[in-house]
Amino acid sequence: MSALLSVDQLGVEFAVNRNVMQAVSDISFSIQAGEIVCLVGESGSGKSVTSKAIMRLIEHENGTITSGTIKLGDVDVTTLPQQELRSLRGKRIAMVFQEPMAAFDPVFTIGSQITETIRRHDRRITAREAEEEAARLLQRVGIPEPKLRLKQYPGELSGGMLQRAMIAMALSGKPELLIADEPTTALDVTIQAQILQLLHELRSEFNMSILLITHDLGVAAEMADRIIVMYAGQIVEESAAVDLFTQPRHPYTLGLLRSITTLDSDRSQPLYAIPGSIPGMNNLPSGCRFHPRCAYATELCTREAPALEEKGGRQSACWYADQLPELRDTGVSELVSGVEVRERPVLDEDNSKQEAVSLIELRHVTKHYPLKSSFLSRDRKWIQAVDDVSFTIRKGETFGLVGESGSGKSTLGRLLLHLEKPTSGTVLFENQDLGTLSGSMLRQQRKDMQMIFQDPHGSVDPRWKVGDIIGEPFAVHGGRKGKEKRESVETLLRLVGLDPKAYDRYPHEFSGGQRQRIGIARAIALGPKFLLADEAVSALDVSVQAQIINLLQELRKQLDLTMLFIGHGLHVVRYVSDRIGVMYLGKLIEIAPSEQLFRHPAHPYTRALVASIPVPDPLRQHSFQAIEGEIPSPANPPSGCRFRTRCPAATVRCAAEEPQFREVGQEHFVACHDPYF
Amino acid sequence: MVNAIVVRFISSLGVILGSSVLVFCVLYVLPGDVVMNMIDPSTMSPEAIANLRHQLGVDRPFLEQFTTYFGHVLALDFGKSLVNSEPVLPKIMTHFPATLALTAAASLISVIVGLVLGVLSAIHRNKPIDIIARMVGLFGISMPTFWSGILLILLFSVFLGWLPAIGSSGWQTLVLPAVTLGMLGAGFIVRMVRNAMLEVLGEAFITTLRAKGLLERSVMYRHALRNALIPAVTMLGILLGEMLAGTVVIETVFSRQGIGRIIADAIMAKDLPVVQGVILFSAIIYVLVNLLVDISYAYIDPRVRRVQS
Amino acid sequence: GTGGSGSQSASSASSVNAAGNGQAASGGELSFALATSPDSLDPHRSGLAVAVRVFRTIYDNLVVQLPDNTIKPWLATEWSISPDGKSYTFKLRKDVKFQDGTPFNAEAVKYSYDRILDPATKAANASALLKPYKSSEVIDEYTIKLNLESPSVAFLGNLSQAMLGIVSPTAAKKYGDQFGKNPVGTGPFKFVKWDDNSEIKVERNPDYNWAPALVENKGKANLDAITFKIIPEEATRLGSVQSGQVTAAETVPPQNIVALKNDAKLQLLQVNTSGLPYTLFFNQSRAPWNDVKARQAVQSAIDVDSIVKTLYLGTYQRAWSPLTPGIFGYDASLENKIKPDLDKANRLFDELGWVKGADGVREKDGKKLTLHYVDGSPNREKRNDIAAIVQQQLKKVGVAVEVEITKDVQSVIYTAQAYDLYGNSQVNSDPVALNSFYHTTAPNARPSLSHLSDPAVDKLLEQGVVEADEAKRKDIYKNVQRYIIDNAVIIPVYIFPYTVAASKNVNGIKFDSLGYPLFNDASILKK
Amino acid sequence: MREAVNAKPLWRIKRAGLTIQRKNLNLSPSRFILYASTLVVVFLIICAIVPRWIAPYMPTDMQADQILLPPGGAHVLGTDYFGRDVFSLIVYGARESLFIGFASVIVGGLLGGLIGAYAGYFGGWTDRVLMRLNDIVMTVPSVLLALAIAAALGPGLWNIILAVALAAVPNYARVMRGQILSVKNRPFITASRSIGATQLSLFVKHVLPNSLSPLLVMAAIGVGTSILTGSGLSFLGLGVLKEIPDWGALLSQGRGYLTVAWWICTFPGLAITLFVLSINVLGDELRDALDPKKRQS
Ligand SMILES: Nc1ncnc2c1ncn2[C@@H]1O[C@H](COP(=O)(O)OP(=O)(O)OP(=O)(O)O)[C@@H](O)[C@H]1O
Ligand SMILES: Nc1ncnc2c1ncn2[C@@H]1O[C@H](COP(=O)(O)OP(=O)(O)OP(=O)(O)O)[C@@H](O)[C@H]1O
Ligand SMILES: [Mg+2]
Ligand SMILES: [Mg+2]
Repeated sequence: MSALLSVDQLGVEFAVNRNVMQAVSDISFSIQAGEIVCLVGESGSGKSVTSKAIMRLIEHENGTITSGTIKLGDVDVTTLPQQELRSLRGKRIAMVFQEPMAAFDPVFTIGSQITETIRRHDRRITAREAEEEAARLLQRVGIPEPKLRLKQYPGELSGGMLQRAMIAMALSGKPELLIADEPTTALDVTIQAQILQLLHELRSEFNMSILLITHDLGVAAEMADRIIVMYAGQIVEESAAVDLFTQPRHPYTLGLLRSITTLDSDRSQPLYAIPGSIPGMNNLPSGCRFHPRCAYATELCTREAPALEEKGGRQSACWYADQLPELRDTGVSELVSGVEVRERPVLDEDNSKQEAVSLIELRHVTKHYPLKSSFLSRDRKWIQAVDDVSFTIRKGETFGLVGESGSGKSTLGRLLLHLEKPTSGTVLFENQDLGTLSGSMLRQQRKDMQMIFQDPHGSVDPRWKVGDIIGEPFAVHGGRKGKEKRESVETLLRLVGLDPKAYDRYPHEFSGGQRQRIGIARAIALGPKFLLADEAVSALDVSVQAQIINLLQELRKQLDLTMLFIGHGLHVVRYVSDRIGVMYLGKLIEIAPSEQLFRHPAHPYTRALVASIPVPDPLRQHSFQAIEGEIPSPANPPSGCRFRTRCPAATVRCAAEEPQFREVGQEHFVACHDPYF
Repeated sequence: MVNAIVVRFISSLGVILGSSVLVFCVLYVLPGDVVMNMIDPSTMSPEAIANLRHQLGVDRPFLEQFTTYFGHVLALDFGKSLVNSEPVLPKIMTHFPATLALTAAASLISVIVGLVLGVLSAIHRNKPIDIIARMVGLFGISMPTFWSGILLILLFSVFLGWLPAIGSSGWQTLVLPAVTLGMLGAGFIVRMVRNAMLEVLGEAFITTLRAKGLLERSVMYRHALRNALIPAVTMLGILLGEMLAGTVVIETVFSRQGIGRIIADAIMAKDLPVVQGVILFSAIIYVLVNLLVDISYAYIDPRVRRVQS
Repeated sequence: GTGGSGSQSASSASSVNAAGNGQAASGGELSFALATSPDSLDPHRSGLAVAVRVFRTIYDNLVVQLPDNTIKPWLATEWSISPDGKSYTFKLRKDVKFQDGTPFNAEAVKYSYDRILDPATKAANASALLKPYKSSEVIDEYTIKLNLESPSVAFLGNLSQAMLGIVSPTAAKKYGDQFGKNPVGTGPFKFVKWDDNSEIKVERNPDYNWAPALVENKGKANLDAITFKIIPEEATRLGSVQSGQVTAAETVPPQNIVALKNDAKLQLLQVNTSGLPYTLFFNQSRAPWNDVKARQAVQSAIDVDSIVKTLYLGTYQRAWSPLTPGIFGYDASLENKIKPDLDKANRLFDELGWVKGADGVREKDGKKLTLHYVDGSPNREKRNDIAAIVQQQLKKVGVAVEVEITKDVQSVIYTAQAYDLYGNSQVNSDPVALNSFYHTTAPNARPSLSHLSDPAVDKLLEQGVVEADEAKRKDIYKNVQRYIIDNAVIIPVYIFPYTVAASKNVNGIKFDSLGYPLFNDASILKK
Repeated sequence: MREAVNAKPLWRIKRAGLTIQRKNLNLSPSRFILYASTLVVVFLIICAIVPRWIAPYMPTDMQADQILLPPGGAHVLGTDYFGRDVFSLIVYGARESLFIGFASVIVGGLLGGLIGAYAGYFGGWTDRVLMRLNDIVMTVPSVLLALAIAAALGPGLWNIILAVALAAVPNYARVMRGQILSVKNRPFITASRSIGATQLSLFVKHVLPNSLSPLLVMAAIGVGTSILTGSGLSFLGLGVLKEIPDWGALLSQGRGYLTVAWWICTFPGLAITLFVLSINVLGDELRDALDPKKRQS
């Protein structure tokens, strides 16, 4: 069987400020008809570049293919004239991108963008026919009322819908190969499950090949026939999915697999983390590019780069591929030697339940945002971002908060720190109503409550030096100055695992993980009692994520912190949290101790959420238990139980009556009329 | 949508009223008075002058003058010129078409030149075309219009004899002044469009369009340009003010009819009703055009439409 | 140097553009570019020279003044003056009618002059010219008697001025204060339209048959129409006559005159205006310029010749007297009397006790010797440039000249009177014009520009108004002129020549005694 | 580390936290225009500060026997109708012109920037009132406003500057407000607020420095347009007569001689054009150098 796509020795360079930068090199792989191949690897490893190179799209971004060939069937894409290349794009190979919102031209209707593609590749089709075809396609990808949707603009559809529309558009040329670059990363887990399900169906229906790019090994495990692992612009391993997960043949793959937090991760153990971070493409190490981070590296590795070699139907680029241990055999201690993590204390559970005093208490907290309305319309609309939420965070515990995008987690976080005033309700910090504090008293109080932000890029002032950023709390609270400040900051830098020399550098000189450490250092500078981590690790790569989580756990222990941990990576939240609250459309719908919540979710939504998480185990055959439908608008939530529109067990009562929060087990509360229990 | 427009218009009325108050106050503090500009003071007696001043009502106290004035504004009574008793509204009406034609033609030139150069410059970023286009644009911004206008007259009327130097009837008379004024706007639009295009070309959806196999032409013009138009159109709304102001000089240089001609004289002669009329008029135009700009957003950019409705 | 090197075409009062080599033909349309826009075409209301250029085509006067200053009939056939000089009786032409068909008669004359007195007309300069007119009596349909408050020798001459043109009573009543936009007179052309700031169009009055002695063609005009184009920007005005877009353009800047003379397609017409030349007035009420020595020092320090030559490149004549050469009573003996003399200037200042300080500026009692020189804007006839040169010239003798250029001359000069030196000129037909500049003013009235107050001068000026004997009157004015120059009351600078650049195929454009163009004889040669 | 770390700050405006990186100046031979612009601006600034060093004659020297001499010989750029040396006039005129340009931008930019910043940052009714006022002023075309102000205050250098500056205030205010609005909700602002920073220090230390670059670019354009507006006022007769005229006045005075002695106004015109061109090129460069995005690429 000849391959549908075969890439051979591909190398791509970019011209950056009159320098050239080799983004990927020696990329060779092939895809068979009807096969799903996953390209995995951390940020910057060259996945997108590879995928764009296949369609020669990088030519529009100052990139050039400097070596190698790309063959689609018999056609050599690398030497194809522009004219033919264009008729190949969208016709034989189609593409789906990560951010559906950004991937559509915002000023044209969905319909016109799909029909444009259809008619581009078949001039004989009339506008009318194309429109009908577009409607059919939308129908196929599961968009209700396709005719209506065709007339809408990208901004008027939800992310999930847009991604479906994007897939429909890609299907319009009946492509042989569909390249999907992180098609679900921007979506909520429940929606992600829906999309993955769709891709699966489409593959069998059209016998398409799919090149799926992802950094989520869970997704790869569920989707892929074969997996290709990239590191720093090169392929380090390629094999059938099952083999890869059971017997990785490259230390990087091994490390990645071990970094994943799963439902089974032992909460009493620190997470495994690959030390260090991915090198920049302009200062690559000699020899094997992974060797500085590799526990098995030898002198050979530092000198010579291993080639990608085939062995037993799988390929790996490691001198010691054969000597790597079985995944299940490796003890953690052996691998973590490079990392500086201490053991996480086992929480004395009995203790925490009985004696713990509340640090923060929320009482019927509500936040409504006015919706922008025209001058004339009298009735103002409100977004019910947070609606009547009450719970308590005890001293010393970590409280996790999960829920899909827009459910009000961040808003709740801001209310809790009183960065915004609630519309109604009170927030008590150490039994003191924050709402009654004066401005300066509140500022004083902030010493004790700090925050770590999701976006490590945006949350530090790009014009400030790292030392000043971390030292800002001292300046604000009139603390240390000059030399004293410098010393304190340097201590903090060391504490979060950064070089004290970072003091005089600027944020942009650091990687995402390092920047997040800067943010953390600033947050703990004044020794707060409470730390709010709002999606603090979501933007980071898996291997870095593990490092940061370990760091947080470590700090928490050392500094005796109470934490609110907001996240959408549910396994991560489970791992760090003692108790977890689940939010849906501004409502808190379930609170339970962490293990309990995942083992016995009581609310149908929680259950769906847990079921939607892709499991990085290809053997555990997954049936996508996606819940149907889209999340309703918070400006106009459903009556009664807000989840009822998507709930498989909804009854008439759910529409009429709002369920009360009630205790269904020890420490386990749920707002559902008939919870699973 | 219609509601939104009506609301915008009503709120603009406040702005227009505000600007007429501003005009009154500015003119009130202007030194000198209208009478002195009407006569040769060496030949007239002080009593006669005082008499004339009284007739014109410019010797009354501020508040009294203001209330009369504002009453007239509210009643949309444009009044008569103090200098020669000419009714202001017809005067503006006769001058206005020429100014409108000039600014419209100049805007057209700005937009066309600005778009072409801006797009070229963005597409060929940092190539010679880009540098040339930007320089041409900057030239437009950096030449005093009275100077470039005279140069154009000398070249195209006197030496080549292709186009008339003066007048305000017929398209031929429009060419030189519109080019002079248009170059100014083009300079700003080039910058705007170039930046906007570069930004749009960096957006993810451009890659999608290419991935669909669209022709480069349609990627650039059908999609990228349309997105880049939004800031350019905004610019045009702001530029209009500059253009209207630019007519003061241009209309003098090319001896065209137009409100630019009357306003400069009227300001200097402290001919309040005329100044007020013209400013009110140009304020209305300004507001209207910006309203138009807002409406055209809705056509260019559906996102705006949604916010409005 | 020798003043007034104007050896070119600048003749004294009237000038005709010599016919080219073609035949004068009837028909054709002339376009004539004006430098500014008239404010109104109501002759009684507007005081602008540019308006007068248009009035001359639309309106006629009772009498006409010839270049030799003699008064000849126009709409009036003959007149008599009462012995006390206080009433004038005019016999009027009977064949005249206004362009709107209204018959011209004594009633119309009475209406016109009374209209000037009526405050509702808001007449400006016209009312000054009409002084000392009191009332008029219609003797019969074609005879009218004008009564004056006091005798005035200049009165008749003033009646020849366009601002005292006769307007159609029907039209003036009909249009009220909009008459200025709908002018009707008895002139050789009738008003067609006025596009504001763009053009004024007049067309031939087919019935015209009463032209004054000033022109040859006594009947209707040759031209079908004249379009006055308003082109304020000098370069554009000239460009449009060079490119042939207009047939003639007024006020050619000096630097272009030289070039134009060599232009194969264009001819240059030039005529000196008459009245008071451009003159710098000292404000005698401000120290130290109340002292004749100080004024004389300045007089000797300023090199007027150099100024006129530099700026006007030999196209303007230098002025020597408070009057222009063409006017009645001009004293030619004043010419070439004053020479620049820095030593004298320095000596005079030294005598006054003004000594040069470290910065080269003279001081006295800790006060710097400054001269506040005010001039109007825009830079009309390069008057601002004169200020710039004077500033540099006086710097040499230790006077710090502060130049203030202002749009609002009126307030600075007439209201605040905050100036030491200010330049002005006036077009006029009679030396009585001197009165408003040099006669002592009433205690509560606004002082004259010179602030001069000398009983001897006053007396002479008063005599000048009533003296009927020409020879005696001439002497009176010569004395006045000499006094003014000897006492350095003013510094006369230049005589303004009215210039017109016209296409070579135009001929017959004439000028009246004041330098205003007349189009009765004008025609365009068909090639 | 993903980004290059070897870029050293070329100079720092420490307070504002503005840093210009050497690599962002993008120095390479193809940036000839940038060099030329820098050269022009530096030269003109030297002219403005010490004209004596450069000008061969005094600009007030009126030599009646040397009027209207064409370029060449003793007078490189010829003489004007007073017999003054055109080159020396331009050199000496640089002071006034540059002063008008820079001073009005500083006055207008400061005022507009402050108003915009205040309105944008504090919002509420002050914002609404200020922006309404802004709208009102914006409806009156800027030259007309300048015309009126110049006419009201009378001629005089500072009055011209004030006129030009005030007319530009609404534009600066608008841009500044927009920028502040976009910056004030960036996460790092929330971050500092969560530390307990006061409004004032947030504003001064974070919001302002991060909002300045569009204003700087605008100011670069503004320097040019101010000189042009100034010359427009000269054209309309509202300029100032000074012993040493600025370029706008030179241009406006000399325009009548274009056909007879083209050099009188062409060279001052070129000086203006060259200066405006150069300052804009530098402005663009400055923006690029200050743009954190560009810094990271
Ligand atoms: N247009 C470009 N110009 C210059 N460098 C580029 C360009 N596109 C990508 N690169 C560089 O190429 C390398 C690989 O980038 P690529 O986008 O393929 O990474 P990725 O694996 O897709 O990462 P991510 O998970 O963040 O999407 C990175 O170092 C990136 O900075
Ligand atoms: N400042 C604001 N003004 C208006 N609406 C807001 C504001 N902040 C949040 N919202 C709205 O409130 C709702 C909850 O937003 P929030 O950011 O708290 O959600 P989230 O759970 O943190 O989502 P994500 O996972 O995407 O971060 C959303 O619909 C959002 O659009
Ligand atoms: Mg990518
Ligand atoms: Mg959030």
